[in-house]
Amino acid sequence: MNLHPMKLVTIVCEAYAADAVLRLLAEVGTAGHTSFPVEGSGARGRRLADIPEYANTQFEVITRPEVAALLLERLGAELFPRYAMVAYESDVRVLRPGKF
Amino acid sequence: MNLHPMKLVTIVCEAYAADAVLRLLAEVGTAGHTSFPVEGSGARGRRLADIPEYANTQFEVITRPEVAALLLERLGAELFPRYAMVAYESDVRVLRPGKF
Amino acid sequence: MNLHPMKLVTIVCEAYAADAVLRLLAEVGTAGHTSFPVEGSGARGRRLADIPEYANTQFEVITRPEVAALLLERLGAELFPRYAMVAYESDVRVLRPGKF
Amino acid sequence: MSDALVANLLSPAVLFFALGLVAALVRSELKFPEALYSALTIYLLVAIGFKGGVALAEAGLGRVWLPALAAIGLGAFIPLWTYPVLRWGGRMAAVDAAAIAAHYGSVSAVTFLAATNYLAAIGRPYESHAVALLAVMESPAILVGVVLGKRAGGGPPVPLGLVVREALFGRSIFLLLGALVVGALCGPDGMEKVGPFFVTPFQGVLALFLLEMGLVAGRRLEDLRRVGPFLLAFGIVAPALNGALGVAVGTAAGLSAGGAMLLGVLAASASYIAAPAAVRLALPEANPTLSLTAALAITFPFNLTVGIPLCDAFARLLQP
Amino acid sequence: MSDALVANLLSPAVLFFALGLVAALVRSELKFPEALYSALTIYLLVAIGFKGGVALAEAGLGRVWLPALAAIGLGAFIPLWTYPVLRWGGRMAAVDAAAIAAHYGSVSAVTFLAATNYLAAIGRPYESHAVALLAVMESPAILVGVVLGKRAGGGPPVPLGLVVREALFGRSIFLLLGALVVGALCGPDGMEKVGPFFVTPFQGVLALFLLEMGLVAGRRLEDLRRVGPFLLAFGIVAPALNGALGVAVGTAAGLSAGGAMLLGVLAASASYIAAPAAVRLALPEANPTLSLTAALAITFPFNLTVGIPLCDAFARLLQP
Amino acid sequence: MSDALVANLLSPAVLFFALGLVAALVRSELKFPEALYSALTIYLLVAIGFKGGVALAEAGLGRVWLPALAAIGLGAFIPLWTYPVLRWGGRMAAVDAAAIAAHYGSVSAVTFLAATNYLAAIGRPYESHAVALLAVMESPAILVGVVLGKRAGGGPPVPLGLVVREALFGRSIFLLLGALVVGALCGPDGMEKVGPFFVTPFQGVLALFLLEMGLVAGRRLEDLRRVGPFLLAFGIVAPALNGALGVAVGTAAGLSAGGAMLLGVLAASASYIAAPAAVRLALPEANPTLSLTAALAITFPFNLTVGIPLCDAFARLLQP
Ligand SMILES: Nc1ncnc2c1ncn2[C@@H]1O[C@H](COP(=O)(O)O)[C@@H](O)[C@H]1O
Ligand SMILES: Nc1ncnc2c1ncn2[C@@H]1O[C@H](COP(=O)(O)O)[C@@H](O)[C@H]1O
Ligand SMILES: Nc1ncnc2c1ncn2[C@@H]1O[C@H](COP(=O)(O)O)[C@@H](O)[C@H]1O
Ligand code: NA
Ligand code: NA
Ligand code: NA
Repeated sequence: MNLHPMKLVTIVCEAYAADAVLRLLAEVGTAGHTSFPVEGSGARGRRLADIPEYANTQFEVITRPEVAALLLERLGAELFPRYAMVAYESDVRVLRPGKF
Repeated sequence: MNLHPMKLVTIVCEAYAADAVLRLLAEVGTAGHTSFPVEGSGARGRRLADIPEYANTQFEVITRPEVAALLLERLGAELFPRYAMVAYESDVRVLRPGKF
Repeated sequence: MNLHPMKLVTIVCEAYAADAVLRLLAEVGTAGHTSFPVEGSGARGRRLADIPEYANTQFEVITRPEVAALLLERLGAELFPRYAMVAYESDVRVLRPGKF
Repeated sequence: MSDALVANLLSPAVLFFALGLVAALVRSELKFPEALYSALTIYLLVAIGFKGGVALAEAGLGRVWLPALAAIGLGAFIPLWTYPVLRWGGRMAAVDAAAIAAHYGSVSAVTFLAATNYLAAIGRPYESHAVALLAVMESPAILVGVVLGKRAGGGPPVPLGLVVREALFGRSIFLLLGALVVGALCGPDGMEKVGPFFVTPFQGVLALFLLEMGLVAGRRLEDLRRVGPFLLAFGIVAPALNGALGVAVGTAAGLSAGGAMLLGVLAASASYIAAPAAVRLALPEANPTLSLTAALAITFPFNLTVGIPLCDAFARLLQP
Repeated sequence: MSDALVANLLSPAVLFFALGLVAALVRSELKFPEALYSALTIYLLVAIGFKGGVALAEAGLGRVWLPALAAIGLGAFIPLWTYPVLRWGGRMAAVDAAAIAAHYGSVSAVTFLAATNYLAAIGRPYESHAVALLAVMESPAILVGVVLGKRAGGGPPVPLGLVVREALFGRSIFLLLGALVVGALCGPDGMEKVGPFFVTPFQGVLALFLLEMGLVAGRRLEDLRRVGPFLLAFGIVAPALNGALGVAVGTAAGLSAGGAMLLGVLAASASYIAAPAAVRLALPEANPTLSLTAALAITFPFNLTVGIPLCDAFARLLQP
Repeated sequence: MSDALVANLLSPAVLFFALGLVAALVRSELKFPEALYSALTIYLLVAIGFKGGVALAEAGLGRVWLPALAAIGLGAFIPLWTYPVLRWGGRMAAVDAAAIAAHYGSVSAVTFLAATNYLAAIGRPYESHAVALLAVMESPAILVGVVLGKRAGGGPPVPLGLVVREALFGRSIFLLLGALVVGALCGPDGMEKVGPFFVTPFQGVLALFLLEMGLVAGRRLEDLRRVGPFLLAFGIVAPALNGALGVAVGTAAGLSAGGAMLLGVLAASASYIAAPAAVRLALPEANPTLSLTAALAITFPFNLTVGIPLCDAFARLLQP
């Protein structure tokens, strides 16, 4: 079995930012993503998940290193100033590299 | 404090595949798992999580390296051809290695 | 773009332990966290997420290495003996290290 | 007939469905949470099952056997004629033809509910225990379809037991049959207690649910160009033929006009929950986009708007 | 008595519970989403609390003090007799005995609701404000049980304040007492407005909820072999004795046959939400499988089917 | 007036709201699942829209144009006077002043529902189609507020189309207008079918929803000290003035006392869902804590308790 290195970019953002994140994912050229609603707390206070509009969304995106770098750069430049969010990158290994 | 290296295998699959994944986890001998419903998009289009049967499930499994390798191999051979899914492995460190 | 190494601590625990985990996060001095309800199985049987009190909660905390070490140590000493839970650490890279 | 058609098109159920379609088409952010979808499904299945059970207790089991057998036979037969049509008429892969045949032989509970709603609205009586037909008609076609697909060389060696289990013990059959038994054991006494919850608001709940079904079907509309003109036509012609067949069989089995109409609607409807689950398991090579798009984006709206009044008109025509 | 028993067994509530048990036993995929469970719980607690509050406003507070004190005393007393029986009769670890004693002294709101349903079905009147007893009886036993466990050397140094808070301000007590106060302030005028939502469909909602409770209890059945024969027997004998005790105390406190029966059912019932939360916090060494399995898989079904009619029969016997 | 005030304060809706506030203040664990919040919102919007549509079908469109135009003008005007007050009176940043102005010019559907409830409770008639005013009044102020903020140099170059879309096609407007159209097409016939679900239990559902709104507002209370005394005062004075203005405009537009009161309540209410979404998109530099805390923790409770009866009293005063 051959595993291939790839990057996992995780983004946690306020629900109002979800559309902007999705647009950005499309622009930088990711091949897919997974998302789910989460609660959280951070610099901008607690976010309970009882009103969908006030909750957070977590995005998880597997992608090639250069796309991950671009995604993080644009996140930092364009969305971080505007929305409550955190984002981080980690290393993963996948089976079919062509898919990402 | 002693941390011990272990593998985290993450599987995102269409809900109809969840039973097959659970059976496979039991067969390769994992000691436990965590799962939750997610939305997503990928090669086979968007999956909204409004009808449970049409949604995705994310599985996260901590396990020993050799079990992780076996799990990924069998996932690739048996389930990837049949269901919409992605799977990836990453490195984690746990407290009580005996548990996994 | 500059990425900075940081630790991601993931904790999966029974819902009754969630308050204790939140108190511990505050005590060791983490700057934020993300959480969501999950199902799971492990040494203490299956946990379906249909009754919130019987479900699991997953916490994900980005933090500095020394805080992560302290957090895991105290988790192992204080909460592991009392509650159904697992915890693990992994390496991530973030954009704005000052935030954590 | 055309009056009935207009009345149906202007019923809250159909209009809310249309609203859901519109929401999906204009890409409104409207989304039902998954738990609401599940809650509505559980409510609707339990309510209809319970009501049917109470009716069954009053009517006696003796009056159900024959129509039930007819329904089972009908379900098993539909894949047998649709498979060759799809395979050779539509030049589809064997496994896709088998999968689609399974979906069209099985049934859609929501379409059935809309049909009972229609009958209630126009005040035509029907055998309330007809809900038993809904329950027994879900599985036979799935099993026949899977066998057809396997014979054509499809699929990995999945234990047949699993498939049968999936086809027979899915969530919806269990709830429906279970509530039916509960209703039959409780009888009218029980109905008095739970009727204000399970009967009085039923039509409104169904209307709300159809809003969600409109959203779900609407999201499938963009897949229409992927399914090709043959399947588009099939999605309208097959339910029309199956509906007529079902009405005829129902009338022959001694059902009233209302009951025969319901059997026709069941035959006309295509499954979009139970069949996909079993087919995905047994025939994973089948392309789920084809069967789901046809069932949800073509046949479901067709039945809801035109199919139901058509079956009704034909049922009255046949009635002795 | 046996007529009443059969009538209870054939009520929608009990039959839906049985259906849930069956679903769990045959491993059907049926599952209620968490949000539906929470929504039903919130509805049921608010509805019963509100109704009780309106009744209280009409009856006046003066008629509640004595039964409420009796309920508190009863709750505090039950762990005192069950603890030694479990500890030395059942040879259990001190901390497990204390934990189980806390669960059995505390109460199950759903069992109480089923009992009011039973009374409504057989048309026996009861003090609607009896719901106040449900609210006050949740905590005392938990506190006594925790103290017993701590004395026996159990548990880390958890601040007692946290435990008291957990026992007193849990979600269910808050909703129940809050809705009670709201109901008392609104009176019959308010009832007129919200009755069609909180009263009319109540029995049906409870039946649906018991389907879910059957699923939850059924999943626990496989743990039965882990709890041993002593706890199995305890799970039936303890509620029978506590129920009799509760009925006697209630009659002595001046409650009607219906009210005394309800106090008996409260005493007989075992908590499976509030007690686990507090006990898990204060006595983490206790094995939760023991207390939960006994409470959910043995005592809850026993009370629902047999315990409720038993308490009723005994209450009528004692009535002057 | 003071009788009406007391009656309003003792209505189930207001009391359940207060209970939610208390739950948040004592940090009870009470939490509504997200799906329940969404389900209740969908139900309430669809129900009120449908009812309004049926009323509209009976009244005829002709009677709605003038009040609708008045409502649109009112919505567009409110930010024009509140912006300078906040900017120079309150010495706020331009973008914050614009954001808050947008929230106060837009509307809160729940406040509107509570007002219709109030009218129903005191038996005062109103134009049921007034719900159309709710629908048209959500967007204008948002657009005006965004333009004000942009002129003041705020915000990145977001395509204006996106903002207009967000303001016009949000979930709530879509549901409201959609259900209104459905209701208008169905007419009284449709109402007969779905009324037992959408009308009968409505007041109770609203009361339950206000419990959740109390929780949400209560959690905002701790942010009150962050917003400063000027905004605190604004949160009470602005709705009072806007309410009076709305009543006057409504009366002039020919609405009945009930209808003018509803327009006043709409003007007085501040948006906490639609406005934040659009403002967050177009004016991301604005601090959302300011606008949300003012809207949810000050203005919403003020309107619910005092504002609604005030508008009503004023509307009767003005009535010719
Ligand atoms: N240190 C952290 N670890 C994990 N998640 C975080 C952390 N800080 C913030 N978050 C998540 O990111 C969201 C927005 O963060 P913030 O902008 O800091 O309020 C929070 O609501 C959390 O869900
Ligand atoms: N690049 C990706 N990153 C994260 N999740 C993905 C990615 N691609 C696919 N997925 C997830 O896997 C599911 C199935 O993928 P697919 O088979 O490509 O449609 C999708 O619905 C997503 O939830
Ligand atoms: N090997 C594992 N991989 C992922 N999650 C696990 C694993 N073991 C346990 N868990 C999670 O941790 C919870 C508590 O574990 P336990 O105390 O072993 O029952 C389980 O319900 C799972 O959600
Ligand atoms: Na069919
Ligand atoms: Na008890
Ligand atoms: Na306003």
